[in-house]
Amino acid sequence: MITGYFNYWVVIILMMMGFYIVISDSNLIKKIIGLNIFQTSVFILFISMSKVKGGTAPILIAGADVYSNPLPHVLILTAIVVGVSTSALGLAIIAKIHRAYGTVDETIIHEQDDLQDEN
Amino acid sequence: MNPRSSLILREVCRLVIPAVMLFALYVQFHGEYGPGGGFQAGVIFAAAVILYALVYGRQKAQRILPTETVRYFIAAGVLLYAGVGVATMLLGGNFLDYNVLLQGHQQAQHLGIFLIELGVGVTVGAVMIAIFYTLDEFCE
Amino acid sequence: MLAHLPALQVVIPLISAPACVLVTRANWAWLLATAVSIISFVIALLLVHEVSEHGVLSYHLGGWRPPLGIEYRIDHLSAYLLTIVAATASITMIAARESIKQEIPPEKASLFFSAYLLCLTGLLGIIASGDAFNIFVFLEISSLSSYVLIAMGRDRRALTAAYQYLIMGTIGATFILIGVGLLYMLTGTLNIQDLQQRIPAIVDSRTLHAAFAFLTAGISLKIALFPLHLWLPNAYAHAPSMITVFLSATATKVSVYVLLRFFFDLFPQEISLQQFHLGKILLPLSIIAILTASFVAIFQENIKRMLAYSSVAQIGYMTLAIGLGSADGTIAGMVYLFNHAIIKGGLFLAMACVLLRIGSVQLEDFAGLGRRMPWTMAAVVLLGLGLIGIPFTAGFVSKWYVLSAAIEQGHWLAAIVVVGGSLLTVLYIWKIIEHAYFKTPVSATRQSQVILEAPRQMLLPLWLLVAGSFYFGLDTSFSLGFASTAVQALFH
Amino acid sequence: MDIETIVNISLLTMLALTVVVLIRMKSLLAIALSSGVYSFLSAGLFVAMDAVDVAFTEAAVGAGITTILLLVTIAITGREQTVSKHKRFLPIAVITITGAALIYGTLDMPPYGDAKAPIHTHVAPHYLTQSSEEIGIPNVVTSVLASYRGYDTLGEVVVIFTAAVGVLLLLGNAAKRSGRKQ
Repeated sequence: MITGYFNYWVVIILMMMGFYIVISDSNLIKKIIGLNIFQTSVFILFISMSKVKGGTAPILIAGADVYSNPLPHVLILTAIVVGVSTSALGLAIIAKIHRAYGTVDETIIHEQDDLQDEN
Repeated sequence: MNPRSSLILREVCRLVIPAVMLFALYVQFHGEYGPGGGFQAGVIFAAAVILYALVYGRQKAQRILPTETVRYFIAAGVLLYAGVGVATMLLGGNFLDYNVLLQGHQQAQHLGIFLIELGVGVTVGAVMIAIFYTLDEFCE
Repeated sequence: MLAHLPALQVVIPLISAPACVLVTRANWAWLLATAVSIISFVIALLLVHEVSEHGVLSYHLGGWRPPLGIEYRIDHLSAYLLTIVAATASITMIAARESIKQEIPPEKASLFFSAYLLCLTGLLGIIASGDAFNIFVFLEISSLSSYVLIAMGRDRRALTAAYQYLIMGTIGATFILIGVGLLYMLTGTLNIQDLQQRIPAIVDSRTLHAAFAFLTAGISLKIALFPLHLWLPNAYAHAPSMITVFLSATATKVSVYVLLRFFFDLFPQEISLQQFHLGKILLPLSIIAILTASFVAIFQENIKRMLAYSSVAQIGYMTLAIGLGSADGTIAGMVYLFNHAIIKGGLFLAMACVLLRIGSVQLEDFAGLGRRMPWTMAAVVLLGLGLIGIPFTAGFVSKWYVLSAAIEQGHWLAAIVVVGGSLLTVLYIWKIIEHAYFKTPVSATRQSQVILEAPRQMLLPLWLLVAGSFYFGLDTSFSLGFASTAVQALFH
Repeated sequence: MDIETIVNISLLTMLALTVVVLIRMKSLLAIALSSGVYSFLSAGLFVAMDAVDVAFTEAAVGAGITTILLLVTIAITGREQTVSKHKRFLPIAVITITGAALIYGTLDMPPYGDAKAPIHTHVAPHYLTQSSEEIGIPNVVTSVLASYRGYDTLGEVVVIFTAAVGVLLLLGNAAKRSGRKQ
């Protein structure tokens, strides 16, 4: 029982640590890094479920008859691409924010916006 | 030219970059048998170009592979992929049903997969290069 | 070619997006985007016809039968939503030229319209798809492109709004991905019809409960359901005007559709409602959303922001209707979605007209606009009546059905909130009318400024929406009739 | 304990350590590099779990491209992280609830590596047993990716295309482009 779920539990802890960075840190770049960690950990969750004990990679060869499940691999390949696209876009927005505000810290940005409202 | 890169680094890269590009081609066309495919190939090819740009300076990379060209490739890959789908429709199959492309269904599948993997590779490589160019230009 | 309609619905905008990047002239890019939007609308109407004649259409992408391959599945519900999205897209694009010319530099126009086409592709793809993972992929296409489109707003706050939306949206999408992954883990399939067959057997699994929870949280983020709505007001307020028109009428609506597709179809609706108590989650949140967001809207000085808060409240009405858990409630929610797309799309289009002519949508700058932009302001008044829910408008029809569904369920609190929310709506709409018609500009520069009425290219689509708001207040054969058939199919 | 389990556990431990270190670090440069390390380690884990294609991609994208993009962005915005953490309580509450929901969800999951789990008995066996006849190539991941679920992959290409359009639209030096054309 414990060994059966150990993988999943560690992965969940990793996911939550990434998620924590996203929602707690005020630095915009670090949030993106947190998002990466969160998503990569979700990928590990998917790949964990595809594994079959004693199986091999799903490339058909003579002599092997137990293969791990290829479908989660395909899904995660797509998800990795989605992840890097999101990061690239997020970073581009950050670069522009830096030019407009001179900072990449959420708290300072909010202060600047509030100041502008008062004037 | 990037002044920070030393002579040795440039000479090493002169050897490494073509090798990486060859590897990209191998990955592109070997995906049916081993791990890899268009996506990985595109990324590796882009990595080679980015490495070149880092060592020799972006302007020099852009003289060989101009931004405009990259932009065409970005669109071309998607159009090739979707174009295969349109072709299968015109040949009487469903969207992306490769079986109508050729007589034997395995050959047809091979052709379809080859073409769409090529589309993936072209777009992914071009996109990575374009994003790098743009970010680096913005940096100045 | 008719057999390929489900694929063409999505593939045509998909192909035109890269094609648009290659177009160099701003006007041609606009023309391409407009033409594609109208073609999509025509295809959506053909699909409505096909579905009414032949029932559910299933299209096997790649020629592989589901669940091996990906299936496009057009039933009444998807045809209904496709029509709404494609119609909004057409009207937005027809009206968009002047406004976008002013807000987007011409050399960026082709990329901008390409991003718009991608967003349209994503939204249509979500609706057409019958595969849970494919929905995730197209959700990301529409989300990524909307982050870009929002970031193109003129104010620097558009950037922070887009960033905030990107973070929240990605969290939402990742939650949906986790949910879909858990479902796959339990059943071995991603096809929605196949999942529907397999879920009743595993209804006691704790993993299924977790999947349900993650899907609920993820979709709620995308819908902007209270308290996960924080991204929406800034995004709508600072996006380029025409993008606000487009997104307000489509993006959250499609998310509401995803909610229905997942919880009334993928999960059989009796399981969602009885085992997982979806109604008990949705109802209180919706009630709070309607009351607080309407209340906050009253105090907004930026009218686009006011209308954005109003959208949060209006989304509350839809989820409230769905949360009632009856077929009648869900039908009411769908009618509400349809009518609100017309009314709110129209109101934001009027704001685009105002922004085009006076460069501001601050309340104080509305002073005297009633005389200077008579057609635009008259449209605001008439659409405002619809938003409030005055009889003979489409807004009345939708509120009426939500109200009667609430009463039918004996849910008196919900009924009171529906009426109370309308009273709050009167307050903020009145603020606009008061400024436009009963105040004179304070600053001398505004007083002497020559303000032209909006161009005809924008007024015509605007008044088309006004006409729609009244037409669908009287003739409900499509909005109500088609929605009923759609929902009845879900409730068997 | 077999070798597979040992590899798994050590990689997972290293992953966890990397994140813990990363959360406490202040220098953005070091954080970006550690996130690259994280990706690289997960790529190793993917190999251990038979997902060679995924590992390849994760190494190229997560450890390679993403890290380069992060470094370029940091070059634009400046290296040091400004120290101002305000929120603590709410984020911890959120991740505790989310994590608890997931742990609860694991309780009825098929155990790790179980060959009788539903995902190994429905749909996937068809790919493994029939693809050599229906498609005719040995890499089943490629078969599924490029043919059975080829439409998802088209979507994936469109996603990355969207990212490019977005970056060009946001940062592209449009003035220079049109200037060159005239």
